[in-house]
Amino acid sequence: MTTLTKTEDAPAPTGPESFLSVRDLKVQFSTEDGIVKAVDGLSFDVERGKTLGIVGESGSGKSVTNLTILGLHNPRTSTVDGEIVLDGKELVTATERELEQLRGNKMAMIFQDPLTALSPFYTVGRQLSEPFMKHRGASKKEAKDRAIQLLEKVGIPQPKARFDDYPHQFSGGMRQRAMIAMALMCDPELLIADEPTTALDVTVQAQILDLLKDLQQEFGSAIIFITHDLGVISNMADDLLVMYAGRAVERGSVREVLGAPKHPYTWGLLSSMPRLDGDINEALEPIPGSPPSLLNPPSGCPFHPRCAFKDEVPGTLCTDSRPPLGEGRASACHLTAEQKQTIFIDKIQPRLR
Amino acid sequence: MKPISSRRARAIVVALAAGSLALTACSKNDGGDSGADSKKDQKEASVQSKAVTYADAAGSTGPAAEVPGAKPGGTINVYQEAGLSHLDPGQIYVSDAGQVANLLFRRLTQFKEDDKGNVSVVGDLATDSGKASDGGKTWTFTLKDGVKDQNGNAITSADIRHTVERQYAKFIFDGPTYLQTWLSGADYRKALPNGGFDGKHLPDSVLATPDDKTVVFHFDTARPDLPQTLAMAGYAVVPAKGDTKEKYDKAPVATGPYKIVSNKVGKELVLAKNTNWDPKTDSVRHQYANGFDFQFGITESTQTKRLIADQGEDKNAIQLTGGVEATQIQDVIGNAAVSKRTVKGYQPYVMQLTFNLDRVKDLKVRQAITYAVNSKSLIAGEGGAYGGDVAPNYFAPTLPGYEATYDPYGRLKMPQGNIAKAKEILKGVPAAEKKVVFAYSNSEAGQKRKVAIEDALTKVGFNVVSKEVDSASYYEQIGKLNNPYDLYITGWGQDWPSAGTVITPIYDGTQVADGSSNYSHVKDPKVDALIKKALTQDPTAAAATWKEAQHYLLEKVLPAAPLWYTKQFQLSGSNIGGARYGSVSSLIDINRLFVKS
Amino acid sequence: MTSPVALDPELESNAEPVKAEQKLEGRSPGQLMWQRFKRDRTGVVCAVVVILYFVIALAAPLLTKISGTDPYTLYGQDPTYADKPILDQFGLPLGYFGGVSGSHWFGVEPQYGRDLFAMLVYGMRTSLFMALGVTVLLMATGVVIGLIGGYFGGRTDYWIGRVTDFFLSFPQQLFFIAFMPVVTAFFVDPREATPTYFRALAMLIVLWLLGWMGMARLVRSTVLSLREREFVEAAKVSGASPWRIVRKEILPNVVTPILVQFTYSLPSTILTIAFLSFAGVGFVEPTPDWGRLFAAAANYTEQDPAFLFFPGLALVIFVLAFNLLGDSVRDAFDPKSGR
Amino acid sequence: MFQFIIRRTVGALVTLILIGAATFFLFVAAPSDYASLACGKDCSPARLEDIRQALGLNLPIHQQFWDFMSGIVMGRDFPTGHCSAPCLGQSFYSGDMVWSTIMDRFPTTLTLTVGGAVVFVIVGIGAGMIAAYRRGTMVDKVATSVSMVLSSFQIYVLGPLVLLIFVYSTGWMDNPAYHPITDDPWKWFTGLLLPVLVMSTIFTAQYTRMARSSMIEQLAEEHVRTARAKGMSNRYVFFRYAWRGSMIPIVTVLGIDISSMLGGAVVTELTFSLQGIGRLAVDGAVHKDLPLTMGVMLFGAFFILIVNILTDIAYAYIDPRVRLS
Repeated sequence: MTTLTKTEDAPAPTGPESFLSVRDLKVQFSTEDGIVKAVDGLSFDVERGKTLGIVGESGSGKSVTNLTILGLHNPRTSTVDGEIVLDGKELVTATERELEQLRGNKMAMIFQDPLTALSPFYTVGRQLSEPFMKHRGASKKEAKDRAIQLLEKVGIPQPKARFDDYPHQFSGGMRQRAMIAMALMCDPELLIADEPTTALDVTVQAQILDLLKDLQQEFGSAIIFITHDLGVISNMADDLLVMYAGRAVERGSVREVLGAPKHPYTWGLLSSMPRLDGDINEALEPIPGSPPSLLNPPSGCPFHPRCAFKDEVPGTLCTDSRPPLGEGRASACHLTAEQKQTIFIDKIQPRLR
Repeated sequence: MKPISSRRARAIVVALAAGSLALTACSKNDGGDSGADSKKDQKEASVQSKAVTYADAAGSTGPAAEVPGAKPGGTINVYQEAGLSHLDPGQIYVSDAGQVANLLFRRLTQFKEDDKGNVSVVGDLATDSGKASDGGKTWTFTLKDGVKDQNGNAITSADIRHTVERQYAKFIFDGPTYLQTWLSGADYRKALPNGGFDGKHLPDSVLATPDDKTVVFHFDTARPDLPQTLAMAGYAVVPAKGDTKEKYDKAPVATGPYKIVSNKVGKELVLAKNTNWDPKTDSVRHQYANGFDFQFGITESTQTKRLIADQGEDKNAIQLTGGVEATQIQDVIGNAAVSKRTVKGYQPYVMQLTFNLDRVKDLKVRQAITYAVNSKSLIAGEGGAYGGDVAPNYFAPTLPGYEATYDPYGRLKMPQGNIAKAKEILKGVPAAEKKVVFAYSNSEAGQKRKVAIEDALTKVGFNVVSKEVDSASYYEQIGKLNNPYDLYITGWGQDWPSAGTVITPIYDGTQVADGSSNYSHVKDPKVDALIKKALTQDPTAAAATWKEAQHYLLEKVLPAAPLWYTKQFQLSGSNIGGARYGSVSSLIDINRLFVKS
Repeated sequence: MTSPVALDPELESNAEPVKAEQKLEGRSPGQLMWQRFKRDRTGVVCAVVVILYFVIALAAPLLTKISGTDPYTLYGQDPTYADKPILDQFGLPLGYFGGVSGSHWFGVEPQYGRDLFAMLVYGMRTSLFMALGVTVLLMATGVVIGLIGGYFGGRTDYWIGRVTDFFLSFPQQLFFIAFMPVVTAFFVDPREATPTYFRALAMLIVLWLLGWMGMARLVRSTVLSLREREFVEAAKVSGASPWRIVRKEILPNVVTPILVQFTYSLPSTILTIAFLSFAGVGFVEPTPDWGRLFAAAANYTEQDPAFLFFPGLALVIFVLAFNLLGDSVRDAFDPKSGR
Repeated sequence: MFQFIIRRTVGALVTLILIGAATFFLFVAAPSDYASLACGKDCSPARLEDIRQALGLNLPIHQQFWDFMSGIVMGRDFPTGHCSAPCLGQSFYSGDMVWSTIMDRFPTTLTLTVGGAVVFVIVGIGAGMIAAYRRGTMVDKVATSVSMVLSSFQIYVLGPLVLLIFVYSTGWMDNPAYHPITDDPWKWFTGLLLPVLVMSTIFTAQYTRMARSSMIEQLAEEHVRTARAKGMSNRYVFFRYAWRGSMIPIVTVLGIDISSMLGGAVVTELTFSLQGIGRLAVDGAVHKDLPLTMGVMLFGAFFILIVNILTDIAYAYIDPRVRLS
């Protein structure tokens, strides 16, 4: 089972080395209107061969976290502190040259919008072969064969012919598959998929998810799967991290978090999902309000303005202090464990059936 | 934490750079003496205006007197802005092609200048300046021996006949028409439509060639000026054999000391020595330099800068018809070494403000304007003291019969205009007549003159309406009889040093027609009579008649207000020897140049 | 724990963040742009400089009253000034730095002796407003034609392209020189002076007719790529009329190149007008014209540098201020470019 | 692609003929013609008629136009000789065949254009790229401010200044002039070095600014970030991915500038007393020389049309999405 360590306050004890460990990551952007705290103290770990799902509304810092892991943030306008260790190699302080060696080689990323992610100026084949030739020193011929082999693996018909086509000659699904093929060219040990299926229809979505699972089996790579679609994450991920306002608010295995969520925000997410077997005219219950401004996040627990159970907590605890996230299976909320259980069973679960 | 806005830093850097644009020349200009006083110039000019004498055989036999210190060899560069429009002598009328014609072509007669500036007409191909008989109606010329063209063929009287007759053909349209109209009347082309190419020739009663060496011209009235007319470039000899008609304009046959090596019109013209030219037969020209290299398209401003700098190739360079650019005159005068290499003198042109007598009928209005005009500001536009001098009357300093002090309207005393006198004259004049339409050429120089004229006349009470006229066709527009304008600036220069080529074309009442040069449309019987009388007299006698005509015109008729005499001021490289101002061509005398080292 | 950053004064107190947030998000793109532009000090300074130029141009008569000179009198040649000579024999100004003195603040013009300060101020009035008028017309025509050509594509784009080609390769110099005399002869009585407003109008039409192509091609190439983008597709799908799409979707995205082109072409129009005056088809001599002042001074770079210094410096400062303003406006407008 | 070229060439030919017609009738509409100019001062109607007759100006206008345009294709006969296929008539003023005059002057203009283009493309766009690449650093500030100052200068101020420094007062270099490259490449290079540098200085400023802003826009594109995510080095991403996207606006303006320069840079030629196509156009207008003006106009228009077609093809080459409509 996964051994997820420590809360963000206590210094990080060096437990058995996990493949990727992120400790107290803080990412801030300076803009005209002030300092945006996109990621505000985030910690998590990922093991080889495992998939970590990250869920959260847009603006919760999901994508920024992963861009920071790859070191793709814009150093001029953003400042990063905290620690990211990938297979023993510290990334935040790594030099640009070192990061270049790792990107596309040891760690790769699949972007969300296939339309704009691929360069319109070069053929798909060429964009695929580039990383392979650079990292593996392969010749053009070898790179081409490898690319065609991967295009076939990701399910693109007549890969030899499509090798020389341009991205705009591909459909949305095909382009996403090409993106995946590109990421896998060098058998990366860490694969970050940033909402890879959002832009696709359901049938293609399923194929892509199966493909990722098969590839994980074959290469044993760790996957970070970012999405806001709970349905997708439920059969894809091993562990789950729920993020809100730049921090993790709940952590645990998929079955635990989806089965027995402990955080009001997770309850809200689950109840706002339509049920296949649900009654048609029964209204969904979306979470009131909108995601907090990261310019000056709400005091105390960032979710308290939208939390329906704030009054169950004595005094002004929710608005004053920020609840810490415990070890392993935990949720950052001032409600006691019993309150969390009873509220879930009495109020939330009936609606989820 | 944010770097200071990059734009602010950039703005400071930029402002500093712009500040440095302030050029530092702050020296005080206290207007030192320019060394040009019009008194001295006028005295020099008086030499130019002595009557032209006709030399006999002695003056016509070569070789020409050696130029002191002259050495053979070297190539002379010639800078010119506009390309030459023609090289066929028959088509040459303007001064730039005229200068080149002096090097390339010989003619029956030629002007000769001695060091003191006295001008005489000598025989060039002819043994002398021609013998007149039958009361000046018949002129006989005999050809010298040993005169050949560049291909070595001797020049015979048949060539002279061909040169005259080809002027009647259609393809010759740009050259002078004096000789043809004198021989066969106004529409002379009808007398010989094919210009003698089809074997038909002028009758012996007009032009006779009894033998290879003699040519006889017959006119209906006396033509005392014929020797001077035949000295024009337009009448240079065109050998019958080498005449390629239209194509001749590109590659003419040379008879003078130099011949054409290559000719790219508007770009470059290269001349080399003509071995078949015999110095003993030519009393005017020299053949010192090995060749001339004409470079066209060089603006007057660049010519001046290069010649002042006198670097490399520019040491052996001269200006063809360009002068020192007006704005740089001070740089030339201020530097003694540079001003030593200049030649200056009066051009034959007199600029005057011509009245359209069909519209400006009231003499008082014309007199008021003549008093009011500000010659000083007009001359400032031409480059100040070296650009021109105030003109008190119609005769240029280079014209025989020029009177420096004849100044009926007090122009010399008050060059910037006598406002009080002008206002006084205008007292009784009704307002309607005070509105005048002034036409000006739409070029940079024309616009400058407009400012000066408008400023002067408005001060005196005139309502000046200025109309711009396309500069290229300015003379054609104001030459129309029914042109809508009252005043316009015109300039006229003599074709050869005789008042006949000034008074006749501009003030002869019989010649008032569309396109004629009588721009003021003056039709005065007294003037016409004087002109007819003077044309038949020989030069010295005619001078008195021309003087009487000018006085009558200036005081009684006042068809135009005299403004200024134009002056030529040219610069040449330090390595050019024998540079002297040629009073006939009113440019540098191109026949005496040599390369010093 | 994280005290709200004191942004706006009203946020001073620890007010209810929800309300504060509302306030922040409520701004329209226009207000956002103005907010960002206000903060860019160099942009503001340049805007002030440019406005100052236009104010000086308007207040020309007032300024010359103060300096006691006018752009028309030939001080050097005027008999009434005979006692106080201004020019030497060669027509160059006496005294220091081109004749700068108490009565002539910027010195005098060589050969005529007209007051340079008055000519510059009046010249600015003619040139600036004329150039402004022409450039606005150019921009409007260029943008409309560029948009139509770029957006509708196909046949319309082909024909518009050919028309643009025709005007691009049109012999502009020849047209200027030939057009003016023909029009003057047609409209103005040969014995009357051609009024200045007539010249200005004729020039406006000529410059407008022969100037819009550059802008049209630039806008067309930008719109060509915009047309492929999804948000235009979305607008089409939602049933918006082509005009609404062009106005609401495409135009805001094309405003940046338009603005940048505007700040480049205003100064160059000033110099084109000067060229016209030189060719004799623009403003005629006594009308002061800033561009011609600058161009005429070029001949005197060595003899009388001051004559070039004042109009030249004024033009350089104007061009710099205008370009910097263009940069600031572009950055303020273009959210993506950032600093 | 082939079909596109055919259609555009036909379009270009039609435009060329229209330009010819426009120039011709504009010229004839002007108040005076060559005859009245050449006729000079004492211009009697008979003499005017002779000149018109000699130059064929007395033929009806449409006949003159037809003779001229057909001459381009089939060649034409003149009293002075036959004028072979691309015959643009015989110049009234110089009497030379317009085509040979243009060909004689074209190398100067070509050298100025190519030389200038090489400088302002390399220096201009290069500086712009580097300024974008090192955005916000001192390099960026210096490049932008220098380009700002230079763009406000004019040739007729910069030219005389440069000449004064390098030629007249110091004599380091001799007067700018065109020497055929075949004769002496070094003389050809030094001869036109000054005019090329002065002319390109002003263009360089424009291209630096444009390259910088267009490059900054491209660097914000998503696909550039993907390329970096693949581990490509910054330099590789910069010159492979971002550079291509930024070329489209640059190519558009480059096309317009080059074609106008090939039509002759009048101001540069006047300032440096060079004999290029620009001066021919001025001479044509000043001397009312109809064939010369027509020849120069058509020659200039020809380049503008060709370059426009090439620009559109360049679009398709740079951005595969652009299909040649």
